[in-house]
Amino acid sequence: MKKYEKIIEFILLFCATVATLSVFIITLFIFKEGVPILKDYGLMNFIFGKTWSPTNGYYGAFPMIMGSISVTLGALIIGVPMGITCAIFLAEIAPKSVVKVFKPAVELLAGIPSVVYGFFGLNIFVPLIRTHILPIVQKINQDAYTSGYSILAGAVILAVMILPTIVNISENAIRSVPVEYKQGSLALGASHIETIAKVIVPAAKSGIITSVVLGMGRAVGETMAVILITGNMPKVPGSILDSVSTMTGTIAMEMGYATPIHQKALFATGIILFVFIMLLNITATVTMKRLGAR
Amino acid sequence: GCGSKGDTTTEEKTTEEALSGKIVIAGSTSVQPLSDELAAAFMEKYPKVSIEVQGGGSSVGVKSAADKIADIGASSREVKDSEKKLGLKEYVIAKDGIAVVVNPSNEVEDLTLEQIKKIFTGEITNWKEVGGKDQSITVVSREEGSGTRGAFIEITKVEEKNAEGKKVDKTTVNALVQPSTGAVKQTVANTPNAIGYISMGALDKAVKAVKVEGVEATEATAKAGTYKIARPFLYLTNGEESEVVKAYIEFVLNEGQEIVKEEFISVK
Amino acid sequence: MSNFPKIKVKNLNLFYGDFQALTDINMDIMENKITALIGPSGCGKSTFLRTLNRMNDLIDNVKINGQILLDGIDIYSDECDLMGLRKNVGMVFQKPNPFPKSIYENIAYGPKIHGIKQKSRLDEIVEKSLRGAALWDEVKDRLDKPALGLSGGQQQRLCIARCLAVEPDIILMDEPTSALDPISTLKVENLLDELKKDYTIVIVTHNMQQAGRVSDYTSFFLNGEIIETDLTDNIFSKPKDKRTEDYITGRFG
Amino acid sequence: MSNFPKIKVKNLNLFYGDFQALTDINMDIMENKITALIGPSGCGKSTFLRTLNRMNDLIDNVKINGQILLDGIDIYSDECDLMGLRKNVGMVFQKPNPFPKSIYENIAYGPKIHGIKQKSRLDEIVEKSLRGAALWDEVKDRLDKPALGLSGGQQQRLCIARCLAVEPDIILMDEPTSALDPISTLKVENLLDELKKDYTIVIVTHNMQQAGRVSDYTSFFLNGEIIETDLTDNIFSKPKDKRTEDYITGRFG
Amino acid sequence: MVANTKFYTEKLIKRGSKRKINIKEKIVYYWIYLVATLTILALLSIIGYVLINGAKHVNLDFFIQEPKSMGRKGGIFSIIVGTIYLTLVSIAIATPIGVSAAIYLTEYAKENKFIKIIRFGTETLAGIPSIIFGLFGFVFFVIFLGFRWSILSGGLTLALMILPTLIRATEEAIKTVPKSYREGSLALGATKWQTIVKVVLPSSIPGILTGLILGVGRAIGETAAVMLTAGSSLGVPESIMDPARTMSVHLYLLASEGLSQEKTFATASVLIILVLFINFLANMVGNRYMKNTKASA
Ligand SMILES: Nc1ncnc2c1ncn2[C@@H]1O[C@H](COP(=O)(O)OP(=O)(O)OP(=O)(O)O)[C@@H](O)[C@H]1O
Ligand SMILES: Nc1ncnc2c1ncn2[C@@H]1O[C@H](COP(=O)(O)OP(=O)(O)OP(=O)(O)O)[C@@H](O)[C@H]1O
Ligand SMILES: [Mg+2]
Ligand SMILES: [Mg+2]
Ligand SMILES: O=P([O-])([O-])[O-]
Repeated sequence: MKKYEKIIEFILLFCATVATLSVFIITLFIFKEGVPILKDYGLMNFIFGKTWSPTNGYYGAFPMIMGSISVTLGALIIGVPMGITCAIFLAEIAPKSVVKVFKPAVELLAGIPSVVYGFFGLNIFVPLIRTHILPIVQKINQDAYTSGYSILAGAVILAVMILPTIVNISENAIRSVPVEYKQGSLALGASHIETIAKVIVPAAKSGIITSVVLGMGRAVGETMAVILITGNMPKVPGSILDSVSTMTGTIAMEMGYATPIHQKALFATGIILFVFIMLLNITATVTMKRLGAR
Repeated sequence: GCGSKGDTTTEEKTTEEALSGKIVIAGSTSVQPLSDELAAAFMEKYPKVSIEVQGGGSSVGVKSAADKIADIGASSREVKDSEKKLGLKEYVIAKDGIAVVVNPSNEVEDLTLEQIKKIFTGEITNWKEVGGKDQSITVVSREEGSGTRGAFIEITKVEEKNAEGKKVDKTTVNALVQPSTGAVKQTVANTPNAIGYISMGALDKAVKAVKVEGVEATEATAKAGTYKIARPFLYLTNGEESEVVKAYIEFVLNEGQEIVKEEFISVK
Repeated sequence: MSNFPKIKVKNLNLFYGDFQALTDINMDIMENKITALIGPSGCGKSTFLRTLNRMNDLIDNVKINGQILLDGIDIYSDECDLMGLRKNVGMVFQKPNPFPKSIYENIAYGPKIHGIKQKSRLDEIVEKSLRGAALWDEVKDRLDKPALGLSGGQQQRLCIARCLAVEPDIILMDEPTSALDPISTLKVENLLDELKKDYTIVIVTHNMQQAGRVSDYTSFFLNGEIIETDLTDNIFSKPKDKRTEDYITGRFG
Repeated sequence: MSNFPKIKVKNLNLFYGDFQALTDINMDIMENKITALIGPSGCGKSTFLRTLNRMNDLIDNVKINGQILLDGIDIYSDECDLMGLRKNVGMVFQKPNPFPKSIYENIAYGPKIHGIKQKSRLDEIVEKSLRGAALWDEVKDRLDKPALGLSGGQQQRLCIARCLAVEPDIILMDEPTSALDPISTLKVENLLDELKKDYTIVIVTHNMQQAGRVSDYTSFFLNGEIIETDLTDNIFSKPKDKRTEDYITGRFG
Repeated sequence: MVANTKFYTEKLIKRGSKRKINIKEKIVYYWIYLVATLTILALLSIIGYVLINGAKHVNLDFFIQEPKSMGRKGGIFSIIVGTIYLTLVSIAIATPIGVSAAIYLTEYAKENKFIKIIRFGTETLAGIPSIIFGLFGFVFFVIFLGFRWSILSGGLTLALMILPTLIRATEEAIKTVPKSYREGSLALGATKWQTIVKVVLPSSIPGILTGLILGVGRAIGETAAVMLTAGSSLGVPESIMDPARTMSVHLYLLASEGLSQEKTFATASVLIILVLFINFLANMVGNRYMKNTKASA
């Protein structure tokens, strides 16, 4: 009896280890493949090199790093205010009947595969930017030009993609703020909006930050939707109407190439991405701990 | 007549049914439509054979054949010197021109090789410099490792030797990059000022092929050699070929050339 | 000071959906006195208290009819400004509920909301309010520390100070000491005695002794009705109603 | 029936980490009697009860020393089979905790665990156990209905039946009626009287009257120690220790 | 004095004394409603745009015909088969491992360094972008282990991806099972494992199912990692070693190559309807779950 319980416990432990082990194997693999080129080519040259042209022997990932950052930042600038506002709306303002419709709708948005967004962006936003937004910009800046495949298009679509993550988690955070805080504020004669802005949202900030970090992770990691709409131009962008290539997009497009060194460069890009995400997660955990401690 | 015909079919069927197996073809997205048709024809003839065709780009074709993750690698360019040592067996299955395409709304009809080179290296950035409207040019290129790109930059001299004698790809960084023949066509079709290059076999009404040095882009001109931008389609295999693969390549090089002729240049 | 009714409640009825929680309440609340509300659990004490600053507005499907006149103005009429009302009628809750901010920010919150921005003015208010709540000496050296670090009794006095900071006329307290230990309770009770010089106070309590100790008037609630309201001494020594007597002597509840 | 000690506890000490929850417990528990454990909250009654079927094993960093002899075998020694022990020493908890299964499945759960598969045998056990717990007549027509649909008192008797189904010698009960209404409590108390014919019962209770009504022996716990154990009648009429008297007459706790 | 107070109160609580703030607040309310409306509109426009353009091309033939000429013609039969096949394989790999890991973490693990590492591992796994999984799967499963582009390679890669979701959902579900159930079972002499199998797991099945459904959603939605590991060929896969193309990959290729607008919209429509269906399923399971826990509380 005791023996078979032990065996079962061992099997369970083994399964738990597999999940962890795979992280280590993945990390190991990526690093094993990517580190040599970072060494040979120079970490700084790789990160800050402005030319990505593997056939010519240039492995400067800076344009892609900037591409990923700019698209993600754009998505956050659009998505975070919208998402938090929606979360406030759902948790504090909307009547129950509206919440009943709104919430499943947002959840649905979260479930739609990213390619569908990419397809939508390609068909609607890329031409829209070329035909409607460009002329407006050209009124201010004569030389402005865009094919429509741009940071802006990518940012809008990524914003829609991260919206559900931000809305759902922030809403939960806001809902879990003790009702006593709200009562305390209202009883002092504060209005509902003042109470939300000065008491409820600050009390929910660690959850809200988590939602933003998770959304950010999703935006940085998105691949195919971005390939479809940002134009994949390996050049450091100068404006939001410029085309960019992202780290994920470049890996997906150029993976499986014959020259070993090129492939290694893609792994090195993977390392950058990996470290990026890890830093993001760690920052989030640390901030949360700090906020939680207070 | 009738009876004997019936007999031969059944007889043929028995030998055809004997052949079975699976082939995975991967690589060039220019070769992909052709492989697709060839495979369909082959599978019709040998119902027990299944052939899976997928894209990726020519370099993927070379690599997947070398890694043996595909039975046949497809390439739309010559195998590079650096790839020769992989020891792949090469079969030229067709020849194809590369059409330089613009949006149908574009008035430009004809470009010289020099102009094409300058457009793709970023020296010419406005259509008015080559006789079109005063509009910026949106250059659409292929990803690194594409066979079409490799052949195109070589023929148009976008690729130049530098001081050390090393070949350098001078494609402008202001080019949009798309990962397949289809994607380039789609982008050019949707972007009014765009110019790109695609396999001639993939041409259709969505885009307009310009004349190069006054020569129209057709199979005939490419075969005749008057249309300058052309390259071979290759199938690559690694090591001992299986029965089916042998049969398929045999088919492609003979009967299959009828299909090749429809859109591409036959090697027969 | 006076025997003037600060609040007049007339024929008040309150429904939670179909359930009638208050029936025909009529009551005068005297200025600068402490009025205690007593009664068994669920009789509607909290509900009634919360009608006085319209905190019940937060709850879905509450229906109210009748009148509550504060200095002659019906607080449920259109002419009443809800925020102004709540500023004027402060509230202290059963469980101390300081905001997760510093002690200073907790007190300054109300005044800021009501438009005071000047730092020196705020400092003044914070000190005055904390002194008023008999907390100043205990916290003056750590005003920038989180309020949640205070003990339960200190937190409750902080909430009272927070309430004083917006200068209300009336303070409502819903079992303000039930979450506190005996020593903290004593401190809060002593404070009440101080406060009634300047404020009109209504306090809900489960603790009969407390009601006897601190209040001038006591109102006995049962099943959503007021059985009787009288001077506290009268209620405890010679209640008019049999049910009041039963409750006070511990025969039910 | 007899005055034979079923369980002998010798010099038992129990620590939760550094905190000593039980100190030097010595006690005999008589066969086919009801022993009540009383004492103020936190004195270690539950902790002690749970040492008897080793439910404390579930808690991290519990340290135990001393001996508990059940029919002469030390239940903390290696020769004791834990599952067998728990089968033999049944337990009923404060809050009724039927599984979210049917009534039938709840009772059959234990026998199945212990290897009985035959349907007819199970049917028999279910009926016998439910009759034993005085619940049969109330549920016999709805054995396949969810147990969570029963009233609190019925659920508690179901838990007793579930415990009887594995045929223990001893039944431990931790405040088994504290979550029940007076009528259900009465039913369970009557049941106890029935059960003691066949089982040795140890019951923790907060309710002095209950201890007086149902138990043969009573043990008074204070701060993790046993102050005294005696016949219930003696404890309630002439306690030897001053502290016991104080507790029983309500002077503390 | 009396009159004075009255006047003061009147000023305070009479309406209109705070006009300015009211206007500011109104603007904030409008802003919030506007953003909420915009969000809903964004959702409706995306779904509407796809369904309006696509639904008319979705018919029985679309489901039962195989795609022809690279997807320009025909239907998506082989793609549906590929999607189902790949999803099932990934679930079949991930479920036993994920559920076991979750059981271990909730029921057996004591908080020590080793457990902390395991937790850190699963949490990190959740944050890794899918392209990294793709990269890994391609080099490890496809090339190194020689599984080639196949449902097996894709399934293993996806399994790694959905593992964290599954572990977390299962852990949550197991944690909500009241301790009293476990005590009840153990007190009857059941072993720990018997208690887990007969009492704990049955009560957490809806939660586990919710996690699984989420995993399925992720498997169906993933593109990059699937393309790199399961390939993108159009044939009907017959075994686990065959390559396959999933709906998301198909949609990506159709959209990027502009092969046929009609088929692209139709495929996107089917995908959205599938997601709608999965959400509906998750909600249903979730609701039943709520009921179960309520009844037991
Ligand atoms: N939000 C609500 N919805 C529906 N019924 C409610 C609500 N709040 C209170 N009630 C009901 O109204 C009645 C009065 O409740 P109230 O909280 O005023 O009682 P109380 O006298 O304050 O009791 P306690 O001493 O327990 O605080 C109770 O029956 C209660 O169940
Ligand atoms: N798991 C635990 N870890 C640490 N200390 C514990 C634990 N369980 C109980 N204690 C402590 O052990 C002491 C005895 O607890 P126990 O539950 O046995 O008391 P009790 O007499 O049953 O009280 P009650 O009548 O309230 O149920 C208490 O001080 C309690 O705080
Ligand atoms: Mg109350
Ligand atoms: Mg206890
Ligand atoms: O896809 P390619 O033919 O350009 O390699």
